[in-house]
Amino acid sequence: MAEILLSVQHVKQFFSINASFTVEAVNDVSFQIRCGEVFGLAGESGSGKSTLARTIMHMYEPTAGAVYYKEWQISAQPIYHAHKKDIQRNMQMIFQDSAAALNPRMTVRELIEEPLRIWRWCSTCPAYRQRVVELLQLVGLETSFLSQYPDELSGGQRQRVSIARSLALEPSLIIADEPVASLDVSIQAQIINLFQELQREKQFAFLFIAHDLSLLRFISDRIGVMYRGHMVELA
Amino acid sequence: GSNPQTSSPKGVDNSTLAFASGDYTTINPILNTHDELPDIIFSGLMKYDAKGNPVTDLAESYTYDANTLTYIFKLRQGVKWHDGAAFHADDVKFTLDTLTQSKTLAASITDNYKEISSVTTPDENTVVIRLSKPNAAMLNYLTIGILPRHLLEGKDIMTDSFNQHPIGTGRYKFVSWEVGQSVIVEKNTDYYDKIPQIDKIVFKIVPDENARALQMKSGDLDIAWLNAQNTEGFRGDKNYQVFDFKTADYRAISPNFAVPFWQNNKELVGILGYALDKEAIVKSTLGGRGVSAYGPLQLNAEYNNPNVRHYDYDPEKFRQAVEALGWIKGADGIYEKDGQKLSFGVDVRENEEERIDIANVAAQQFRAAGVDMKVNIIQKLNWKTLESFLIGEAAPFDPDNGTYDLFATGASGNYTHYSNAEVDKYLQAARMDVDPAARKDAYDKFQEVLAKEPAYIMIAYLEGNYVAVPRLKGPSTERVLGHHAVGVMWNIEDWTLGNS
Amino acid sequence: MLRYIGKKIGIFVIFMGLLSMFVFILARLAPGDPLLSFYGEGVERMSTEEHLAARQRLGLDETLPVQYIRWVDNAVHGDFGISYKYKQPASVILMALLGNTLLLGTVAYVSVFVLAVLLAVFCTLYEDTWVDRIICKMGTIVYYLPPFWLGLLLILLFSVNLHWLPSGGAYDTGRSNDLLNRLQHMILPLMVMVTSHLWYYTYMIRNKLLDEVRRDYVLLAKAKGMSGYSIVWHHCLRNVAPSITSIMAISITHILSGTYVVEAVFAYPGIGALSIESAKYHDYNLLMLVVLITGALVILSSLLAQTINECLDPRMRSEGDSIWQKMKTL
Amino acid sequence: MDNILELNHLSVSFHTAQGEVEAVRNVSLTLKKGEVLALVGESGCGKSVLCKSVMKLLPPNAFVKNGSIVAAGEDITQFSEERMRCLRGTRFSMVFQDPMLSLNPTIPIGKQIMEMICLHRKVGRQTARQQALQLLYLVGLEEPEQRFSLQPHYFSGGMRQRCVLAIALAAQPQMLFADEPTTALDVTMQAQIIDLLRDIQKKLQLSIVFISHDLGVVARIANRVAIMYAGKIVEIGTAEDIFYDPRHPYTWGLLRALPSFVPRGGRLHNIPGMPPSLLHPPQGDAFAVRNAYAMKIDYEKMPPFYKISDTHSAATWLLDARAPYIRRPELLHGESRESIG
Amino acid sequence: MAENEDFVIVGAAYKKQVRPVSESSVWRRLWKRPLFSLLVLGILLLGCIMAESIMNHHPSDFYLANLNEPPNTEFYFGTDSLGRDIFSIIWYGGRVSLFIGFSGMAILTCIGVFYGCLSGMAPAFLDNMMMRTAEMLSSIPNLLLILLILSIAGKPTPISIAAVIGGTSWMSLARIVRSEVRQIRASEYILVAKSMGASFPRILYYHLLPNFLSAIMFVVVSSISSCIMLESTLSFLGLGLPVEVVSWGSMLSLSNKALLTNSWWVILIPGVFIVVTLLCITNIGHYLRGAVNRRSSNL
Ligand SMILES: Nc1ncnc2c1ncn2[C@@H]1O[C@H](COP(=O)(O)OP(=O)(O)OP(=O)(O)O)[C@@H](O)[C@H]1O
Ligand SMILES: Nc1ncnc2c1ncn2[C@@H]1O[C@H](COP(=O)(O)OP(=O)(O)OP(=O)(O)O)[C@@H](O)[C@H]1O
Ligand SMILES: [Mg+2]
Ligand SMILES: [Mg+2]
Repeated sequence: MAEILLSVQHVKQFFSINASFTVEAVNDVSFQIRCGEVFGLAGESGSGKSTLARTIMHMYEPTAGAVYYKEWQISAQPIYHAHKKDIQRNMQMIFQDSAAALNPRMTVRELIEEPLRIWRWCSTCPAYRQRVVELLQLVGLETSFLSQYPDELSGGQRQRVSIARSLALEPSLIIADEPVASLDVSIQAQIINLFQELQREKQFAFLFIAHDLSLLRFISDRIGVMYRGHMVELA
Repeated sequence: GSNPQTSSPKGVDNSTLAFASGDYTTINPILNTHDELPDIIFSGLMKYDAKGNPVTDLAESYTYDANTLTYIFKLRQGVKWHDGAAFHADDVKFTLDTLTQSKTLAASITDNYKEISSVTTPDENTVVIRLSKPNAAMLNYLTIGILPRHLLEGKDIMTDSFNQHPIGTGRYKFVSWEVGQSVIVEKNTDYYDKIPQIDKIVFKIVPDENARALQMKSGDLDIAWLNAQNTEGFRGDKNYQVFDFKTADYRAISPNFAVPFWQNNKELVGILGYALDKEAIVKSTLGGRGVSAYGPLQLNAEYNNPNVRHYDYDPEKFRQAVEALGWIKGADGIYEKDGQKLSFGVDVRENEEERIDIANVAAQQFRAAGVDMKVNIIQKLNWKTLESFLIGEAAPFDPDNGTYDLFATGASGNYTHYSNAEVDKYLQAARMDVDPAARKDAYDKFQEVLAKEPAYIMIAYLEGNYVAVPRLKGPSTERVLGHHAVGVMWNIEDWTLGNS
Repeated sequence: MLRYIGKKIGIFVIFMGLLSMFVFILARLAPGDPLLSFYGEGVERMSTEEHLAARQRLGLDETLPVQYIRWVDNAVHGDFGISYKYKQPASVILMALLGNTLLLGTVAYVSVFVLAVLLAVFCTLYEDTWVDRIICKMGTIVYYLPPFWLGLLLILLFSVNLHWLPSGGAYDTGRSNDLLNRLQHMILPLMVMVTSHLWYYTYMIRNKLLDEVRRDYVLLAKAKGMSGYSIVWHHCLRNVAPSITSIMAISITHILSGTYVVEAVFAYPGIGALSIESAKYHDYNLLMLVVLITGALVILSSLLAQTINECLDPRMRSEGDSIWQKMKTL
Repeated sequence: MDNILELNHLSVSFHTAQGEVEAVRNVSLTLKKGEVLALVGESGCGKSVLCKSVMKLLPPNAFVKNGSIVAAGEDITQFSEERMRCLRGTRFSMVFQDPMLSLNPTIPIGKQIMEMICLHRKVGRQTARQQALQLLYLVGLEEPEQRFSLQPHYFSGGMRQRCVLAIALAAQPQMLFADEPTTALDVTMQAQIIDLLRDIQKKLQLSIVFISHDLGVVARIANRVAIMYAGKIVEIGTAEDIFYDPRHPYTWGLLRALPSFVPRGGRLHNIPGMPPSLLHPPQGDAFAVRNAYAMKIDYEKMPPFYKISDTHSAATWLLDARAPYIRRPELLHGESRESIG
Repeated sequence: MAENEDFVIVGAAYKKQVRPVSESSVWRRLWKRPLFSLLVLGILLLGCIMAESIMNHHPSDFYLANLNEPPNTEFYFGTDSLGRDIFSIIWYGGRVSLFIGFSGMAILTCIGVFYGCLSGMAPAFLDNMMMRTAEMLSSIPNLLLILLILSIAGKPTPISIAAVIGGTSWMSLARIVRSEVRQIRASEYILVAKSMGASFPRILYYHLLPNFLSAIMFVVVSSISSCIMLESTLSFLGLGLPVEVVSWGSMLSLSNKALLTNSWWVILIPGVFIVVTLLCITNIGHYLRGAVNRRSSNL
């Protein structure tokens, strides 16, 4: 059995709307993801899937419980900061709404280049371009898209750009939050196929969130189902 | 006029006069020294006649004993304050005591009264004023408005609310004050002398000059003091009349003799006058409404001595004179001597636009002549460091007022540290001597000496241009006005307003 | 509820404290002699001792903290000191003029925003047509006209040539309680104030509205059969109301400080000129009072705006806008 | 004359900075009373534009380039905005794509419904309120009285979608455009909404144009199905025709792409490539570049409609007599269809 | 035969399908650019920069022999009542005014944007404090604050005036920026950037700035005008630049004086120059703002 990459232990995430009302978005959820494994997370709308993903990504501080990446408890502020670089490089997220997750004022090239630039991946400008072209080819887009803005792309193309960006740093864990929910069937099929190929090729661990069980069954090694903040089924 | 509703005899509507005024903070004759309102609300022991000579007012008569330096004033009987209280000798004593003894009072005029050693009131209608030193201008200074003792005794004269609700004995009574908007006075029907004919005067507060001109045009004002440029628009218009008053208000560059440059170059002061085309300055900055100046008493009808050196514009003469002093034109066109440039700064206060213009034009003319004068716009004067100042002074009445305190060594207004033994001598003599002929002689001499070694680089006398509606009759340009053309209302009792 | 009010009052008090401290220090850092405005030119003739004594009398000889604490102590007891220039209690001076300014300011403020909203709605309805384009161009040009100049021009036109309106003052003498008369005097100043602010706010509101009509709910409203006018009026305007109220809250000083020009040109007695003079001539007490008044106005209006916004849009209540963003992904 | 809507050769374009976007190209269809027509197609193929152009809700840069729209016998192509306003809501209303965004966030739900009622029927506030409540019952919102005066953000997506539906039904329209009413919702919610629509359609004898890109959803509700691709209708027929006897390769692709069709671990069938941009739609059949069965002519000439039966026709050269016979790829079997339907 | 060839199955991506594109759109895009405004502004700027070679008189000299002359061949724009050549002042003064306008704008934009972004991205508590501070500063009437600071700063120069004006007028911009940032900061692309480890300056520059630029464009552009106007108000108050430094602001106060004297050239010309310049800048700003694609209205 491969080593455990991500471990979520009794995570709770509550939002207090006002004094009398608290949303228990995630309530005592535990699961683990091994290296190279695809973990599917299903659940109806509002069951806390996105919140869980964001908590893992350290966008929210968990109300209780802990998230471990490798052996580090990344839900704790100091530990997260100590290993910030490693985590930021190795965990990437793909959002549900690709239009919202891509800055509308940046070209495809800039978008994909951004993580590379932040991490000084290459030393020369042409090298960056080279890498971007590589990534575009990987997700099946032509180089002619390089100078286009997200508005000018279709939903499927945008989602591919998101994927290319998340792959740029060759992460070990990708969290995809409903990456195909807003796409139509034929494009959805393309993207899922793409995910599968890439996952086989690069062997990254994959937390795949969707509300369509048939889709999850198709793609994942293990599936968790969430209901009102709880993890109710783990198969 | 804005209130045509009151009815009056045919052809005459003496109801209300709208007068354009600057803003007031207080109305108190000893705090506001050049303002219109205190003049008409209060009256003094003496007042000025048309020529600017003091004549009796609240005093019925007076005598002066030169040996004991004592004035004895007999007061008018039956004079009443506007609030109905009777006017007494006590009020006079109170006022003069305030001027000489008050600890809190900080008024610019207190120096004029420092020769008063005591004021006594043997009875209700007599005031005895004893001087420690002779002062020929004392009668002038006694034109100061008398304050009511019964309202002010024991109060802080600087901050008492009396200053906003003045009670005087003058021709007009204070009625109301709408802060920032207007002050209204009405005629004092109990006045002891000629009762004015205009019932009510509204002092409309319009500080902005252009706004004032426009309000005049729109008919919201009956009479207003305007600057020369704006006055042009009213000349020749049959709907308006223009009164061109002479004023004793002059502008000059006053070197500060405490700074090294002027200490070393006293001789330059006079010569620099040759480099200034004063006519051109008058024409441009004052719109031609003014005359070029040569001395501080130039507009004094009696004491002026026109036969002094004038330093009129003459660039050639300037060149000769300045080169005679050893100055040589440098490469930049500015004179130099011993490595020092002929260069000085002139300070102008920021809110005085016409002075700024004058300074700028003068600076340009100087530069053309080879003198570098830098214009500094400042907020606050600092006489310790400034090199020269674009000064404005006025000596409308007694020649002592406006000469002694400016030019006598160490006098209270002598900020420029001018010092000339001869000037001191003649000024002192003129001050002590009550005899007009002797005084005239002393002032003539003073003017000659001053012209030889001038304290100021004289530039110009201003005109006071009042624009009024034609139905206003009575303002007389006979009187020479003071600073900021104050004093038009000197004969307010003769003014009448026709129907609009 | 009590806690809510208490919190707001707390904010208010702290705010005023900091504001007064800031201005107090700033005013006293500025070089210049406050005595000059009290004693006039006479100060220049004072000897050093006299000068010192005079300073002592006005309480200017002590260290800054002591002065400030004394000022606060007096102010809390309702005594704001005397104005050096007017030599009367600063509050008296201010009160005499505050009414005029408030009247003019309020009317200007209300008309600026009423007109701005109307114009903005109009422009939104006719977006990109020639009417809209003309209004935009005109609005911009008028907005850029220098107010001094415009004011004098208006007097020239309406008072001098047409004799329709009085050229200055807040009211005809002695008719301070005649509202009609006051209004008549206010028309020209109002025109200057409105023109010099109108377009700025119109444009901001217009932009907000233009963004708003691009929302999808507008389409639904239209599909209901509503007319464009009533959609903008009943739906969009309501949704941009929070932005408008916050703009209104900050614009108070903006519009108030615009009164200075108007006061100068129209000889309108108000606190604009007063505040400038007090700063120029170091009339500390008056300055403090003016600043406190405007400060109080601003903070009160901004608290009010906040409350209104919370009523208009319950999403605002907890931590501003973020929750809505979260909810969208629901 | 029970054709409630007739589109004749309708073409709609947009003026944009880049040029003309031909969003709807030469579309003809009819809708009968009480019929549910599903419009299926990929994102951006012009489904929404088609509906909006009938309701004249298109932005100002859109224009009807060609063709006519006839609603209940009236040609409304040239109708003025005022006349359209009376038709909207009563003759046809619309449920928009995104229930989260199409409700005004600051106005209580109840008021938004009442607005519609008051606009089209002369009734008092009280009656309007009563009717609005009834509508909320109708669409199956629980506890409508309590929720009547709540703003939309207190509602979940499904509840909001119900409210939008209530608004659309408020003025008793003859025809309803439902623009992907379920896309943004999860599966359970989706099922609920579709059942609801079906119920209401039966109850009120509505004609519905139902838009979706999900054939599974369509199968549950539609009487007739029209498949759109790149602004054109490529195949139209009854639900049976489309699901059991599809003729257009694009329809095949769509049907095969469903995940439930493929065993786990396999590869999803997909249609390679991307739909073309409508900015400069290609010459010939727009689907050609993605079509494994494309013929040379597909790249040059637009295929005409071939009638297969009275109800069924498709636009592909494969139906031409000259075309080689193509064996239709293996599609959903009866039982798989059950699993989605 | 040919027909049958057409019906040969060639499969997907046999060749690219294209349709000839007409080239007219390029023209149209060019046409939408504010060419005219650019041209006029360019001329104005060039004139101001090269003031020395354009002026035919010294801007601060008094030509006492030519008082109040209407435009003529010697004085192209006439002279004022002190004999100053308006033509020279326009160019020379434009330099000062535009300098003050632009650098004031730059300063206030920098402060406002940075402060607003910082506050917008900060946690609620800090954000609240920062906004209250800005509110406090903005509750002091602008002119008053400028006056106080200028008198502390000492003798005014164009630079110090620009700095003081810019340094005291950024508050409302900061507020707008902050509320924009508050909206943007919850968007997912910011979250993505953050989770990728982007630094604050990077987020500010690449993600925040371009996205609220259009929202603040008008405020920024109109701040140029308010800086110029403020300078002129300061001149009017006598607290402006030293007299030998002429600016459009001081020209405006000249035109106030000339209103009653029928010297239309003194009244009109400076005003026209200011308004035209600002209009050009606004047009260009508007274009920059509009260049970002906006959806069309739903109305
Ligand atoms: N920042 C927040 N503040 C308050 N409540 C929140 C916040 N984020 C999420 N919630 C609440 O938490 C619950 C779970 O939301 P979440 O977005 O995780 O659901 P989800 O499973 O991702 O749903 P979907 O399938 O629609 O994406 C919801 O009820 C939501 O209202
Ligand atoms: N306002 C507009 N301006 C320009 N082009 C537009 C506009 N609205 C839509 N389009 C174009 O029209 C085409 C059809 O859009 P439409 O919204 O009808 O697609 P759709 O089939 O509804 O897709 P989806 O499933 O994503 O809703 C798209 O290519 C789109 O780019
Ligand atoms: Mg989610
Ligand atoms: Mg759509």
